Order: sequence, then structure tokens, then C-alpha cells
Amino acid sequence: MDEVFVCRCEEVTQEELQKAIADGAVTMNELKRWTRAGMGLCQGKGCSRLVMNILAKSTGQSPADVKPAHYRNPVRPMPINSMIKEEE
Amino acid sequence: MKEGVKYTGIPSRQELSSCPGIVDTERFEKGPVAVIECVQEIPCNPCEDACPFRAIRVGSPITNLPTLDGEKCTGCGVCITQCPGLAIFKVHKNYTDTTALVEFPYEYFPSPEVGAEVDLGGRDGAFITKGKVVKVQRNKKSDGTTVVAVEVPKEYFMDVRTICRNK
Amino acid sequence: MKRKVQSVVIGAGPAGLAAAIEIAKAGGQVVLIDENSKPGGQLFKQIHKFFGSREHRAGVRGYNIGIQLLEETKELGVEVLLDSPVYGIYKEEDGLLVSYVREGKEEAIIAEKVILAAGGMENAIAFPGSTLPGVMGAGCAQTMINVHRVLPGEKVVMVGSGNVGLIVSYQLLQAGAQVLALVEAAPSIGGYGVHAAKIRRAGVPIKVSHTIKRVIGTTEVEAVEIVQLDEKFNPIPGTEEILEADTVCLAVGLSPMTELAWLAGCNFTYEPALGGHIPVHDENMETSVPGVYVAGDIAGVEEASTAMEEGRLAGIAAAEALGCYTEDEAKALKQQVWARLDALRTGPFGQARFDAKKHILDVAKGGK
Amino acid sequence: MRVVNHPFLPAIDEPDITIYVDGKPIPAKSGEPIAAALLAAGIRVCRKTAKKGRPRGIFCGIGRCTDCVMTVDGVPNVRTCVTPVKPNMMVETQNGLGSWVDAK
Repeated sequence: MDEVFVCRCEEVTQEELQKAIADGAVTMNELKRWTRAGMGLCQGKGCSRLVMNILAKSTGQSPADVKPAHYRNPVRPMPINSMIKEEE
Repeated sequence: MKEGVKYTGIPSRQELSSCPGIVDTERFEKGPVAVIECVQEIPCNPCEDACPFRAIRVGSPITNLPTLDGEKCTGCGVCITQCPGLAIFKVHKNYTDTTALVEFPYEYFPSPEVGAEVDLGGRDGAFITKGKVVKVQRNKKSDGTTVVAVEVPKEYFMDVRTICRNK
Repeated sequence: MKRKVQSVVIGAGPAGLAAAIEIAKAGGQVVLIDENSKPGGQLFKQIHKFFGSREHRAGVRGYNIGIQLLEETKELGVEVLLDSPVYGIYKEEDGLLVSYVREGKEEAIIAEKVILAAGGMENAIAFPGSTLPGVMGAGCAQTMINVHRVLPGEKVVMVGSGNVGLIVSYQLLQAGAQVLALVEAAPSIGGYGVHAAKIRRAGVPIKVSHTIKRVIGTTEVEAVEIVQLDEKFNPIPGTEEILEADTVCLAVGLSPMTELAWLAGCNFTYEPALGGHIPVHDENMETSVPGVYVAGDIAGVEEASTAMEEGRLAGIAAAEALGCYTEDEAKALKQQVWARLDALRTGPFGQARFDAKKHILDVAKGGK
Repeated sequence: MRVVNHPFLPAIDEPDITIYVDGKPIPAKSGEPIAAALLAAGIRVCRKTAKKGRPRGIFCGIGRCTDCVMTVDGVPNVRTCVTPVKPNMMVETQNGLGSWVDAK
């Protein structure tokens, strides 16, 4: 039980992140697609800072150059049925 | 282990002796006086405004350490509850021939009872001496901060700073 | 047809409330939107007396400042939309489109000026057992004990000696919990000495150059193993110690909540002293996207006092841009706010933030 | 445990309604978040994770991290730290991503 979960929502461990980086992921978008870190219900609020630190340290990039994964609308959890328009 | 408030959270002997908020030994003999244990430059000056006798000076910038003028300070204690850092105390070294009175801010439940005998601790919370609760004061202006006055053996007037918390 | 207003403030914490107040005071039309059911942001869990000087309302407890700000917004008739999470912001030709959910339905409003005051979020750290129930942010514990008046646990280990770690340890004691230890990875205490002194007087040990090695428990925290670190922050074998704690609070800094600024297309600059990637803004708190302002922790993680002042600054600047103030009137008001802001950012604790803010202004002027 | 005695914060009123957690009735105070009522009753596990079935509870306390989600009145993924209680609310420990079925 000694895994270290970095992305709490998608249960992505530090080991899995480091393996993906070793396999060639160098940006946050790639890491997200490779490991799902940041794709969970909280949309990266809990893990993106930690993942950015791991990515910067493992690849030697300056933290200033490691930008978060793209943010897309909606940036807050919202129920799908809120988008259903009643017919005018 | 390194000494000093930056490493332990407790002002060291040296920091206290060079602290402008603490008066010299003669002033302690003369009567009650405030003790402002503020040894770090932080942006804060409510103590300066609180003193009705203009005895506390911070000036500008507000990160200056508060300086206490022992002559102007009457030991009224109004400043104790106005310090956001709870760093102001009051001591009356010659309360009696053998005892001193130490007042400190106290924000725990329950407040002690006047007349109770309590275990008193120093800046690290460790037990120093037993003592009697002489006064327990709280008013609207203190906004939730109680001031407790305890009678202690005279030699501990610059050590006792709280009531020990039972673990 | 979408509703059009002069200005929208997103986030009703100290910065957002202050911004809305300043726009309303100037006679501008402002709609204040917040996702929570109560305004005030993190103010209502801050039961300690604030620092600064009288103009910063020093010596007043955080939640009382919150009450005062809410009264001001009521007196000025600021329209406040609660329970309305903003999920999107777009530049359109006739203004900035702010879309949010209200009473289960999607709604949108077009504004000439938008002030982003979304605040910040507590950082996490990862270690074996860090996801067990009982491990939480120090701000989370603070919300539970001071706002909801429930104890999240009884025996706490606090991680981090910044002001949040020190203050929340003290407030846990006031709420009746025990704080077994405060561990700090760095060799010195990060927050104010006076806050550290309060918990040392209460017998709480502050262990610098220490951190958590792992948390033990099957369905929740049962014990915590801490370890000493050398000057390169590596654990020193043999210095492990088990503490019988049922709760771990993490006070390891905050990060700005910048999603809306990224969506709006703002430029960013990396400022570690202010919590990471920060939207570039000028001395009017206006970002690289005309009409979009930032204030409070989203513009750099500091304190509620600076958040309120930045909110005032953004509010005055937005009101000026809406034509409610002449340039001279606004200049005078802004100078007063800048003076109060500079006062809060002086001294050894404020210097790093002062320099970072100055750097942001340089970047806004085209510097690197 | 509720913080009944505090050095200066005002007194708190007694729980006045009941909610059901996995069928068990627990007292709650109108308007308080579900997570607070659970903590007062000593309940700290809100859900089990989808992949590894690990227990999770409140973490950020302000509706941002979603670790405290439970199935409430048939609706999964409800953030209990920012959702107020309602009388006779049915709260269930959520398994994985939760489903609309198991709440019926």
C-alpha cells in the first residue's frame, strides 16, 4: 500500500507519471492523454501543480515553461440538463 | 538546534534583550508595565493606536518593531487585547514583597476562575510554577480575547506566559 | 436576447466584494456572481484578528470584516447572484460573455468589464497514504471548525509552518482538538513568529527540517510517521517517529484558480513567490485582455488584506474605464490604495511578494 | 464531534433534522453541509474509488477537489462539503463513479 497517488480523481500514481515521462511525454497535455491525470471530476484542480512539478523536475524544464493542460469550457462541474433549452 | 523565533517559534534571550518593546530592569522595579515581545518586522501597528498614553511607537513603515516608552507606559494593559499576534503581556514585578503579577492574553475555553490555583507555563508551554488567578477580564473592545492575571513567585515574572494546557 | 450590464465581478470573496463595492460607490452597474450559497469566500473561516494598520481594518477578526463588506454591498444595492458557478468567459464583439449555471439552468450575461476574483485553492502534497480520509487541507479543517463548527478529527499533525499552518493549528486548539506536532520541511519557520509563539506557548512542538514519510490506516488515518530531513531535504534514516494522530492537515501553500483567465486568453507569467502561473496585469489590475481585470489570490496568492485592496484597485479602475470617474478622481483614489498595498508588502515577509508584483507590472509594460 | 464550546465564537444551535446515511439515521442541523453532519457523527469515508476501491473523504472543504462526492437522493457525484442537508435526505457512500440505479 505504498503507492503515491498524485491525481486523486483518476488514481494516477507518481510511478505511472514518471514512466509516461520516460516514455516521452514532455507536456502537460501529453501527460494528461497518456495517464488521464487531470481528466477526473475536479479537472486537475488537485493535481496539476504536483504533476507540473514532477514533469519539470524529470525533464529538466524550467517550471516557468511547463504550462498547465488546456482549460476548456466548462471550467466548473455543471449538470448536462442545465444546457437543455426549453423550446421557446 | 538553532535558537530564536525563526527556528523555534520562541524569542531567544538575545532577541528579548534587544527587543525595543521591553523596558530596562529599573523600569520593572517601579511598577506595572507592558511587555511587547514583538521581535520580527511584520506590517502591523494596532498597538500604536491602542495606547491611550502614546507610549508605543511604530511609525513608518509599519514593519518597524514597536518601541515602548517606559516613562509614558502606566501598565494599564489596554494594548494586550489589541495585538493580533497576542505578543503583548503586562508584568508588575513588585506586586508584593515575594510575588509578581503577570497578565497574558488567553483565548481558550473555559476561562480560568478567579482564585483558582493553576499550573503556569513558559514560552514553550512547559510547567514553571503554580500560581493563583487574581483577575480574569474581558470586554467588548477585547473582541473575544480574555486577559488573565496570575500571581507568581517574583523570580518568574519574565518567564511565565501562559496556563499549561492539559494534554 | 442576452442581458447586458456594465460590469460583472466573478467571486464574492474579499477581493470580489471590495471590487463590487468600489464600482457601485462610483455609480457603476455591477453584478457580483459566486458559486457558493453564501458570499465572503474564505473570510468567514478566518476568526483571527488581521494585521496591517487601521485602514486595513487591522485588529478586526476576519469574519467581522466579511460581515462589514456584506453590509456595504447591501447598502449600495449590489446585485449578488449566489449558487451560480461561472463556467465560461468569451470575448464577443459587443462585450465579454460570462456564462454560468443558475437554478439548474444555463444563463449568460454580457459585460463591458469583468473582474476575475476566483481566489485560490490549497496545494496538496503526495506521500504514501495521502489520500486516506483524515488527510485534508488546513483550510478545509479551518472551514469545518470555524464555519460549520465540527471537528474533522481530534489528534492532528499539521504540515507546513506558513501563517496558515500556524494559525489553523492555533484555531484547532481553540476548537478543542489536540495538535501533536507541526512539521516543516525547511530548516526555519515560514510564518510570523508571533503566530508560532502562540502554539509553542500551548505546548505544540514545531519540528523544522521534518516531514511526513507516510500515513498509516486502512479506511482512514490511524497514525502518522514523520522523519527528519538533512539540509538537502533528504530523509535521514533512523530518525523516523510514529505519532498517534487521526488527522493530517496540509498547509503547504495555495495556488491561484486561473481557469477563467486562461479561457479569456490572458497572458501569464510564472511567479513562484505568488503561487505559480499568474495572469499578467498592470497597475490597474487589468490583464492583457482589455476589459478583463484580476484581483485577490487569482492575481497572486497573498492574504485577505491585500486581496481587498486589489479588489478596490480593480473596482476603481473599471469604474474609471466605464466613465464613472474622471482620470484625476481615479488617480487620487488609486494612489491611496497603492499606498496601503505597498505598506502590506514591506518587511522580510512581504519583500518577495513585493518584488514578484513589481516584476508582473514590468512584464505588463512589455518587459520580460 | 461538534465544536459546542468555543472561547469566543457564538453558541451553536442543536441538530433539528435527520438525514439517512446508508440507511442509518444521523442528526443534522438545517443548512449545514452534508459533510459536516457526517463528521459530527464520526463518519469520514464518503466514497470508494473506481479503479482501486480506495476510501476517500473530505480534502479541500470548499467544493473544489470532489473527493467528498456521495450519492444523494439518487443523484451521484454530489459534493457533500458544499451541499446543504435537507430533512430525510438519503445519502449513500458512493462506489466508483456512482450510478443513478444503485441510489433508487
